[in-house]
Amino acid sequence: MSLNVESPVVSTAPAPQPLRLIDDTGHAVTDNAGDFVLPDPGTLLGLYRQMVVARRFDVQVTALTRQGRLATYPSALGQEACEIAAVASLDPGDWLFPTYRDSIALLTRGVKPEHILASFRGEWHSGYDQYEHRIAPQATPLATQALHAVGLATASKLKQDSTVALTLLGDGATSEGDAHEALNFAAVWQAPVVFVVQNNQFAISVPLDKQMRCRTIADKAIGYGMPGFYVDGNDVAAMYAVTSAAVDRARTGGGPTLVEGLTYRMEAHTNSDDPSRYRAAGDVDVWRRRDPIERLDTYLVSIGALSDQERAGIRDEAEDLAAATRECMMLPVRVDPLELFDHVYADPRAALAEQRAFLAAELAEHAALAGQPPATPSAPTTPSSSTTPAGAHA
Amino acid sequence: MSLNVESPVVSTAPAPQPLRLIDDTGHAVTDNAGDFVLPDPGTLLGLYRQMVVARRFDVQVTALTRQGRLATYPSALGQEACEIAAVASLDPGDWLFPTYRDSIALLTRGVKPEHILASFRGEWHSGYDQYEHRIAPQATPLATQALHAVGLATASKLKQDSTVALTLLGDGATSEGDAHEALNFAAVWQAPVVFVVQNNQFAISVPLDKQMRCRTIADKAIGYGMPGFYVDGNDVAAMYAVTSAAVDRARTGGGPTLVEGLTYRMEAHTNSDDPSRYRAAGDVDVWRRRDPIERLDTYLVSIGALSDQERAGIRDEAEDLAAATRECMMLPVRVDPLELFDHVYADPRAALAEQRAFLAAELAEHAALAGQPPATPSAPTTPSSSTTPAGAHA
Amino acid sequence: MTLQSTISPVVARPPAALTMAAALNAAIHDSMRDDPTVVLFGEDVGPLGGVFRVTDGLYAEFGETRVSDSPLAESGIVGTAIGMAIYGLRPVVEMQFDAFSYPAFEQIVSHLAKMRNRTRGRISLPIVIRIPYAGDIGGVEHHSDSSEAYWSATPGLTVVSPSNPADAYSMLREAIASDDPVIFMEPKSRYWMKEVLSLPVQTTPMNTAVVLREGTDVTLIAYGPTVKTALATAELATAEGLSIEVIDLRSLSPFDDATVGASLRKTSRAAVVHEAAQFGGYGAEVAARLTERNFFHLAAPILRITGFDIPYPSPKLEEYFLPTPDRILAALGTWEWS
Amino acid sequence: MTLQSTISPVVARPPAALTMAAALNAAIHDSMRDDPTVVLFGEDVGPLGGVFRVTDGLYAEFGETRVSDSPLAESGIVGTAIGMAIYGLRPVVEMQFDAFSYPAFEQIVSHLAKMRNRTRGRISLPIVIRIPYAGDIGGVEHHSDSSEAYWSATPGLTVVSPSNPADAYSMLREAIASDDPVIFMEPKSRYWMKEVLSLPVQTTPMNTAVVLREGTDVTLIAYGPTVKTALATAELATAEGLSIEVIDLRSLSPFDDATVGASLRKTSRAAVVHEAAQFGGYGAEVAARLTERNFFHLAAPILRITGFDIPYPSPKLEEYFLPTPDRILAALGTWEWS
Ligand SMILES: Cc1ncc(C[n+]2csc(CCOP(=O)(O)OP(=O)(O)O)c2C)c(N)n1
Ligand SMILES: Cc1ncc(C[n+]2csc(CCOP(=O)(O)OP(=O)(O)O)c2C)c(N)n1
Ligand SMILES: [Mg+2]
Ligand SMILES: [Mg+2]
Repeated sequence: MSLNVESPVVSTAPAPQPLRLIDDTGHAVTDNAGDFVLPDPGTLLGLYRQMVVARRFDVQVTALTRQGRLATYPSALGQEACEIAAVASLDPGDWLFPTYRDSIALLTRGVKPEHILASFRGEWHSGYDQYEHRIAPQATPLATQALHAVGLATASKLKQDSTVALTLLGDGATSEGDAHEALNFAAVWQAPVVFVVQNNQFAISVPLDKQMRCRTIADKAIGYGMPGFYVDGNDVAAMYAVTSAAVDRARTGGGPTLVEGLTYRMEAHTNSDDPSRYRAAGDVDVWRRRDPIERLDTYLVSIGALSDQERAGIRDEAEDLAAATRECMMLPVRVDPLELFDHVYADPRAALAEQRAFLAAELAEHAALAGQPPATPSAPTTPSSSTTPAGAHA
Repeated sequence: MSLNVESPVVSTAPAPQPLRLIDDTGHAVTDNAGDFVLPDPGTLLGLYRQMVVARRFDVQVTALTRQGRLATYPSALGQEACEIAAVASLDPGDWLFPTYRDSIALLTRGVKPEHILASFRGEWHSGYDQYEHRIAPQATPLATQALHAVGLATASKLKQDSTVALTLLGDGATSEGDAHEALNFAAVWQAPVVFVVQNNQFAISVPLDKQMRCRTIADKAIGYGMPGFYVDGNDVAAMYAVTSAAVDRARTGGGPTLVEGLTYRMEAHTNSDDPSRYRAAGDVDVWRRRDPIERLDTYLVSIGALSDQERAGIRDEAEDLAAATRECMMLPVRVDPLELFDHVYADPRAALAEQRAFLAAELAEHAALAGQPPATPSAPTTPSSSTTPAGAHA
Repeated sequence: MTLQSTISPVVARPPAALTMAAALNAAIHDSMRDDPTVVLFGEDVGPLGGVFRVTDGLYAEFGETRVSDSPLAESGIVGTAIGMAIYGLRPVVEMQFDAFSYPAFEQIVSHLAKMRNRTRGRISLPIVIRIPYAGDIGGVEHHSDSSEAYWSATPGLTVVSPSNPADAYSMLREAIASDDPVIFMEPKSRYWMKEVLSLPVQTTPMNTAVVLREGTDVTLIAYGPTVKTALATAELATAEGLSIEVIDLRSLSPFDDATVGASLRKTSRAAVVHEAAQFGGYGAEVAARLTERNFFHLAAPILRITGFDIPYPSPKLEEYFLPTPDRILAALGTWEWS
Repeated sequence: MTLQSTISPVVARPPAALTMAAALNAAIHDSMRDDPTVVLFGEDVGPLGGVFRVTDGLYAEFGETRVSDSPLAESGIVGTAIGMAIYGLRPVVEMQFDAFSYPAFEQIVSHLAKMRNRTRGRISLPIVIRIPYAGDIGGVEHHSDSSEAYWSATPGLTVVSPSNPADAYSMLREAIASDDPVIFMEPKSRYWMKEVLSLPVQTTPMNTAVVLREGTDVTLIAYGPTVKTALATAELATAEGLSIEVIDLRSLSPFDDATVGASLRKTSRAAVVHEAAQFGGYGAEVAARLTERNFFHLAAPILRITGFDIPYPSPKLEEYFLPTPDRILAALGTWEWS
């Protein structure tokens, strides 16, 4: 008797086709769209604009990193459809839980370039106001942020708020225990949370088939009792349709959803990576032909929703942003060494005050030795008070 | 548009019926047996004997624990079909990775009562020879042992051996990150390992519906790309048929399998638990009528494979074992305090030798004060040498 | 049910003999009553009331919205608590036993401890992680660990441990009210210790050490489960004409240099007692910092009387492992007394 | 491919300038060549050769059976390594950065460290966990942690850290050959340090400390990344007429009391230098035990010159955090010198 016959899943079964609304060549398709429908042209044009701007930003920052202006930068080149669709499906009061890779999602949500890049430039770990933007710090320890998203969503539910949380994850991160715990907690608590896995097919150098053996990441949803969608992650129309529906579902009490966007990491993992060691240039070319921006451009042109003039306007906007980004990355980094001690505890500690005084004295002495005026006396920043953080109850 | 329509799984769908071969009333059934067939009567009689003996042991140990002879004992009363089927499907060279709950699995694999109970009696953490029996220490940190099983199975595969590993897990343990990582590693590495989840519907006080939301634990297999089976865990015939097939499949290069046995924890979690706080006595009664031993007894009698005399013989055997267990649990515990230092490192440490000498002196002094002869001078046990452990290459 | 405020007037309860477990229970209860943002979850903390019954009755009183059994996953518990705290709740979570906090290690060290720092003070995580710790209750393996060295070596965490019911109540209330994440270490062997208390009781602030018994010859520093041992030692020592001052640290991080240093400068000799292994244990920090700051007041090296440098042993062997008054007195006897 | 022995004759390679990364690579290579039970796996250790290229070329040479990229899960990596070791393999695994070892904490503390003890010596776990640690490479958050205090406080683990290419080779070979689990801490900032070596090289045993530079006034104790700092300090100090003896601990657990104690008794003053935060850091154990054992030889308290008690900072701030020769000399200057 063969177990394969009996088994509910044959691991070698081919994966289904990913859900899509616009194909690689820029044509609207319905062959694998479920009952999702194309967003209206205005929405698509908005997504197009955001993708173009985001890509320009991403390319600019990669270039600046190569020039040594940033310590590191994980590019999302090629993944714009996933990033922008995820953000676009959120209301302003919703929360985003991104990773290191998702800088363009932050940009799209309105975070200023210099605040996004503060961390990659080495100024501070997270450089934006998390409550103002309702964006958690970009997470590096993989999959950990998914649990935070579930917790926040659960708190929103307990308070009977309508806030939804959306978290971005990589394909590799789904192997971590925390990804499993997050999906399971979300399902059991029916938390208003959406998991968007950007399956860019690599975890640094490790390809997907060394990461998992199921057909799609979306299949994993079955094991948690939640809906899972396998989507063409380079089709922003499909990604947007699915993530928006998932966000709505979460908001209206329907619980969590897992969305997989099948995409590709066009750049190296970060500037310090060398992809030639683990993948052929030809593979990248295949995916270049599936470019998310190109195909939407073709489609929008074909329905008359994008003129050359509009495109030029968008490109100008993107160039302006790139120029502004360049400019602020050329400014010298300013850090205050004494700030090191300011945000460790809410409740001030004598030992830290001592250490702060020690460093202040050392700095003063160095300045004196160097014949410089002593550093501006910097009063200890008042530790954040115990009032509830603004926006916590949004 | 409703996500539920699109979703590959509707979380509220009823669970399928568990796979079974003998029903609650002791009748052979084929309505939900897949293409599994009843094991032959001789095999079933053997399983019957082992279940009866194991239960008698379990009841005896629970009684001894109530009398204070053991520090704790997690009973497997009601779960004999899962425990015995799992062990019976293994070859002597295979490895078992059990939990604290699986003492009767150890018993069935030939471990002596006093060696099983050494840990629960407080003598030493694990009281049997792991290499002799090919049984890892009973694991308490939940789901951790599943990874060990996957690693051992992978090593067997790398060495082109035929050794299979089988690990037992509880339903609650499946929520831990380690359970996820173990299933995923096993699938990716196609390790010859079998996961047997004893779904006894409780994790201490927490019922299954607060643990997960998918229909069955077996469904989780889909997310790993491995076969999963949902089995009546009180039907030893079905459990044995499925786990044996899974072990064969693993041995012949077919990779891992997840088997869920639906059963019930008839006793408290351990002697220090009070189940009246979280479940109704009536619930237990429902499951008493699904008793795994009763139903097999009925079936074996119905096919003429079990006579009153045979049954009596088996019961005598069980009583003998219970008596022997009682006896050795009445013997005083003997520990050697200086052994504390013997098994911490293979490479002896000066600091531990000092601490050992300190304790030896303290013991001698106490003995002198108490007017007793000094404790037998006990030479430091030679640390295990660096030779490969016996059985490691089985 | 929503998280509406249901503040009831604080009425002092009549004096009653309370166990530490009951005092902890009352502290959670009163915090939940007074602050609707306090929520409680973890393994078996709901209808069962926790394996040590510390959360007994809270599920019945506050309901599913505020008290819930979570799925069985410690990283999940701490990780979701972090998300809840970002949204303005004050979660109190339980790790069932010390060793079962280890799966949550990454969430605790990389996020809980660092979130305020990472976000330049923007995000506070007012979370309490209750951890029943240490041994001496005949627990089988993995049930008697002392993990305080891991937490106290982690900047960003506050680590405290009460040794008696009054402190248990007062310190847990303070921990829940704190805007910093607090690792609240409950000495299992003291859960059943009784004290007559009239709640609510407020003892000295959570971050201060307390001199429990005055003495002139030696400062004996203990916390959690070993406070009882230290007091017994002091009692025994009087027969030998040795006057021991006993300090209950209460707070492991921060360390109360002022109180402990003052005692040490008075006695000029000190020893620290804990259950955990010695090598790299919390006592190393106590000895190192006290020596740094008070070297010229010391008549003898600071001693550490601790568990051996081995894994916590099985029940029948723990008596040989744990520091006893005899062992402490013997250690003090190794000093040269002039 | 099976795990057949393919032992090739050991030929000394001609002297060459080797980085520490290359020396580590050679050590793994030679161990794998000589012992067919050695296997290597982890995140990106295969075709990529690891993010620091420490495993470069090993996949090509030994193939998929012995070198493999694992799924991305650290608990899974350590947990499966344990299973493999039970079956007789000697796994060498990598945690990509220090902070990413934390998900494996439970497997390391509850199993790896305790398995021999739990099984009364029956099961050995000859596993090496390689952890690139510490900072000073401009890494963003979570990439510069120093976790040695956690591991060295855990009985059952051996914890070592080389500071130079020769030790890196010799100690890693010894670690792989050891029947005890070894946490092998590789100072990231030293990966590119070069030394002319002719491999195979065998330095003093892994569990011993080494006096790298003799001196008479002060014993400066360092390990891993701070050895360089200590040597630079000693160099600078000569100008001030101060003679510093520098000790490279090499082994954090066990601690070489004999070598360090002898130096301290000679100089009567000591300081320990590490990157990790001070409170509860490894230096506390160094200071506490040396003081306990050598109190009456000490002219001054043992000092700790370490990172501040804060999370490791961002790249542009790390220069203010890390102990420098200046800071060390300033600290030594706070002693009263008679
Ligand atoms: C817990 C943890 N382990 C390891 C790493 C190191 N690391 C950083 S990114 C990465 C690969 C992640 O791959 P994936 O999740 O697919 O995301 P992608 O980078 O492709 O967006 C690894 C291994 C980490 N950040 N956290
Ligand atoms: C990592 C970890 N967390 C918590 C515990 C405490 N604990 C022991 S048994 C148990 C319930 C386990 O339930 P399940 O996995 O269903 O197994 P069962 O006891 O029902 O056989 C818990 C929470 C533990 N042993 N390990
Ligand atoms: Mg990826
Ligand atoms: Mg269970």
